[in-house]
Amino acid sequence: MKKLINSPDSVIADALRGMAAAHPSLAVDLENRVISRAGGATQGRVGLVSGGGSGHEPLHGGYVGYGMLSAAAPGEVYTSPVPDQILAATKAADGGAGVLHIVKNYTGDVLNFRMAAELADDEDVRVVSVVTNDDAAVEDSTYTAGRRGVGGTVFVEKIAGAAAEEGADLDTVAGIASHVNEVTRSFAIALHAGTVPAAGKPGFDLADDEVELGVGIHGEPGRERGKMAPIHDLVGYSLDVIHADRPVSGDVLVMVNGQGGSPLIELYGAFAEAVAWIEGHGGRVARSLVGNYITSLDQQGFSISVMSLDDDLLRLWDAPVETPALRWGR
Amino acid sequence: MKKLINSPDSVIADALRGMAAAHPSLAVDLENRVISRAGGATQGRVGLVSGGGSGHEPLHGGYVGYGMLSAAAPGEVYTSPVPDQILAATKAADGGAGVLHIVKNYTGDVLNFRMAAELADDEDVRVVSVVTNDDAAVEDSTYTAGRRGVGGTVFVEKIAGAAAEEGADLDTVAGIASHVNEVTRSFAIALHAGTVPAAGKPGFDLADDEVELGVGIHGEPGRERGKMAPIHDLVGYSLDVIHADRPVSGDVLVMVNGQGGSPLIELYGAFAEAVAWIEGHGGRVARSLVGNYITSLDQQGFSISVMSLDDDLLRLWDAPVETPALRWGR
Amino acid sequence: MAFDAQTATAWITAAEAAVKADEARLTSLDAAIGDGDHGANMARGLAAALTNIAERAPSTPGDVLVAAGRGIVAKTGGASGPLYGSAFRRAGKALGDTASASAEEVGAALEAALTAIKELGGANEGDKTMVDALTPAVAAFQAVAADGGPLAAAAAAAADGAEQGLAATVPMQARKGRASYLGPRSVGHEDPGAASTALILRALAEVVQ
Amino acid sequence: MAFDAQTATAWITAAEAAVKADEARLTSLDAAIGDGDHGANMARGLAAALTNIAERAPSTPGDVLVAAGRGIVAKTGGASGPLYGSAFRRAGKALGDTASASAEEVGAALEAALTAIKELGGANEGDKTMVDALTPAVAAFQAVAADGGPLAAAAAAAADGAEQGLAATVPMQARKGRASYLGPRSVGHEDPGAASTALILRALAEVVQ
Ligand SMILES: Nc1ncnc2c1ncn2[C@@H]1O[C@H](COP(=O)(O)OP(=O)(O)O)[C@@H](O)[C@H]1O
Ligand SMILES: Nc1ncnc2c1ncn2[C@@H]1O[C@H](COP(=O)(O)OP(=O)(O)O)[C@@H](O)[C@H]1O
Ligand SMILES: [Mg+2]
Ligand SMILES: [Mg+2]
Ligand SMILES: [Mg+2]
Ligand SMILES: [Mg+2]
Repeated sequence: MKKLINSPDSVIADALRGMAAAHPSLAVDLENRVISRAGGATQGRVGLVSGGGSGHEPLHGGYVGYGMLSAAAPGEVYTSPVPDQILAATKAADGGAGVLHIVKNYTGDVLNFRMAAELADDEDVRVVSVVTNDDAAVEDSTYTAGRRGVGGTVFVEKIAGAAAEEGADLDTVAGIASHVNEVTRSFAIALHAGTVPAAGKPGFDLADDEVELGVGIHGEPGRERGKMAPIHDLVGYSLDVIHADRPVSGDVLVMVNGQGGSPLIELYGAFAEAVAWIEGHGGRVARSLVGNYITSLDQQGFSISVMSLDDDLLRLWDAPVETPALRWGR
Repeated sequence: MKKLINSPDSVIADALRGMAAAHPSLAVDLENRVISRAGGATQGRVGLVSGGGSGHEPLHGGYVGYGMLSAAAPGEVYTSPVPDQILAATKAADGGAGVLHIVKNYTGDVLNFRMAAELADDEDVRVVSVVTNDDAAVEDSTYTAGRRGVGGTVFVEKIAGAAAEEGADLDTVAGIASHVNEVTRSFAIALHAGTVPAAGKPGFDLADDEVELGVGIHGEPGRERGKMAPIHDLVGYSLDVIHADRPVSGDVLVMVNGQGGSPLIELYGAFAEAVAWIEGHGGRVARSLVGNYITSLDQQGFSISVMSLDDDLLRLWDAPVETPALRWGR
Repeated sequence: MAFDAQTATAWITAAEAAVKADEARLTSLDAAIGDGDHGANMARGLAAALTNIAERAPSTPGDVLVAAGRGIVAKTGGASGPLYGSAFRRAGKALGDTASASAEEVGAALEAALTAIKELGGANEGDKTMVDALTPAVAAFQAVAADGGPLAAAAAAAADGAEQGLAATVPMQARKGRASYLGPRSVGHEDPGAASTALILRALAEVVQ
Repeated sequence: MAFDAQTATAWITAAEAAVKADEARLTSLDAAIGDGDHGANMARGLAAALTNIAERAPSTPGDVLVAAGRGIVAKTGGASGPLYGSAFRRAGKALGDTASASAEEVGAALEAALTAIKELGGANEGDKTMVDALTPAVAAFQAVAADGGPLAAAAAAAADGAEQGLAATVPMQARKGRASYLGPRSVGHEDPGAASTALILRALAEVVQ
């Protein structure tokens, strides 16, 4: 394993120092591991907190700022943050109008956020949680821990953040967040697994002609192994899965996301295939993101997220946002 | 080689289709391979054209837009564009006040841009060229083709673009571009070479404990091979080289750039080390970029670029920019 | 041998050492069907348990386990942090303020731990989780203790039970935790949480031996 | 054999085929000390030369070479595009409007090509570039032609000269092009541009044989 790190133990602390130095708009609490807005919580506005394991950068810390998150709690690599840390983020986000927890559906995240919400309740901060679970690769049944929260989380954070900035109350913001999650589906394919620094080797091994279909964001193996194919086919496979689960039609927001080790030139090529597929099925790509938005360390591969747009969602998506990783309108 | 592509031959065409679909602010001429502003050239303003081999995304097409480039000419992977193509970009950029060619110092780029400038002259478009050569890894002597243009090119495009947008004339914009190049130095280290799709295998092979010191942006071997070391040491080595060439002092703009296959969490860690080094040497990091800004396909590694700031450069750096890859202030 | 504060502390100390020694194995079990962090999580969590015990210097075995549980919750993260943390905390609470617990009392505490994990995580036997190691361990422990057997024998039986429970997870298809995302591909591997449970119970058996 | 439009076209056709057949070798030479695209560049450039010749259907050997050069410049990119493009264009211009060039005229055309490359790229002999293959080739060609030797013999000598020039690039340290960035590490490898020059001149020798 070769990585641009000092040691596996120092990765998060070093990255947080770097984020603090790079972004004056952020307040980075190195001890509690909380990233919040430098200006503090906006009084009278609902605060948004998200968090989860590290290794998915720019998620979540890179989405802290005007129009998106109020604070983020980054855990160890691929490990959910701990309750006290989430509590500290929640307090940093609290502007008196309550706090929304945006939690990706993993047992560890759900449990730690639940504990943090109880602690917040003890301190009279009202918390509502929304659990994202947009991964169409996983069956949502009693035989699984449910679907994973993946790329759709970026949409939830952006759109709920815009609603909060507009002054919507906590239940409304939570309702919008849930709605975004419901109308979004994602699917991912990996070519080469990422390496957790502490583990020192890739999460799984693939032959030169193999891909991992339906992977999550933690270097975990997917539901099945497939044969390498042209990007036209890989994108088609992904959108077929998404479409079978929730029909892709009308105006959609599409993210073609890189897993961290795949270059932008390839992601643009993948996006071209996605647009062709969607138009071929009668849909229209009204808005898009192409790039590394929710990564898995240095994993090679891509994910596609598709969200159905309506006028409200479009307005909230287009609303100004000013964070390290997503910025427009100001 | 596994890549998210249809075939090595279609990489550029597919990526351009994707860019066209992803960015309504861009006009992408798929036939001539020119990326320009959807609104056309701004009349009465100096136009900025850059270009070079593909594989460095978001450079250059991702920097086309308000406050930065007017048009870009992407060549084949790691191969400079051809004269007719550069001419087409030049015409797309021409708002009647002349066009600046920003050319990275490679024999191929210099020769093809020179031919394009002659063609433009035939069509009465005034062109001035600035050649960037900020790579401190290469000796600038008659025994080399001179220094390579690398990360500093991003600074040149941003700052010269701001000057053009302010209404500066061609010679002034060219002067500012040259000045930015002169006060910028860069250095890069790679952990794993990128793979050119047509070549099918990495540009060089490194053992598990080796790094390539002083690499360029084309997967070419560096000046020497070194031992893998903590990021603290790799950053220190890089800044020592830069500092020996042009002292790092006062307020500086720093870019810690990823080569395409290294994740953001590592780049933030590298940036933290860079800030510590610079502050330890009495400098101050007044502005920064951390992320993938000038890449080498899926190569793993980083580069550091350091530019001396003065009030003018700071103002031009902070001026609004609205491109796919760099955006602030509007 | 009695289960007092010193023994309880020795247990957590031995568990920490055992997990640390086997960290790489736990991690590679987790890499196969999860996300490859279980070794690091457990090492961090049990180290925090020890720190918390050292800071609070609890005088009863119950308080030792509560301190361990709080330390684990506060530092582990992941699924195992809240699950093991609650388990130790509830086991500690179950011991009350006795200075020295009997085998039967320790058995009841282990049962409380199991209940905590099942309530919080919602897993049942057969879901391929730590529950599959802890359930037979608790049953074996209580069977020996109910017959009036000594703590050492009960703990040894529990450790054996946990190891058998661990082995039994191999053919299971996971229905909880990350491994469930793999569907049928989760079959054929030991569950990492069951493996750490087996280590922790073996540590108990060795300490009270 | 005379060097007419048909022979000139056959030369470019054979050069394209040779480069295509050896594309991987040229690329790996370039990967060692450059950026690994020389094979693709030459294949693309010479294919464009052929397309341009086919489109313009030139009737003199000079116009064939000019068309080839224009095609190369228009499609190759990189350092080799302008260099080879100018070389063929200047060689074509040097032939004037003769319908059939003598060995001596072809020798002068090759010399014009060499001059074009040196002017544009600024390289001299010993800088480890295509100049190191073309210089001895031109000299050998002209020596045979000056003695009244036939085109076939001159071209064969040129091809041999280019191959010797190529071999001579191995111990050189590059002072031009990308390979110069490697400093001393550029020593010990053939220069890719010299290798493609050798292929192109061998193609000429075979066509006029
Ligand atoms: N719902 C659950 N109930 C009981 N145990 C669970 C549950 N979910 C996961 N586990 C246990 O946690 C272990 C994984 O822990 P760990 O790797 O530390 O956390 P994470 O899965 O968050 O990375 C699994 O092997 C399993 O034994
Ligand atoms: N200044 C120069 N003069 C002559 N030949 C040169 C010069 N620079 C480069 N070359 C030749 O070009 C070859 C490389 O061509 P190619 O790989 O196609 O372009 P690039 O270097 O732009 O990738 C080198 O091997 C060398 O022979
Ligand atoms: Mg985890
Ligand atoms: Mg090239
Ligand atoms: Mg895990
Ligand atoms: Mg080359």
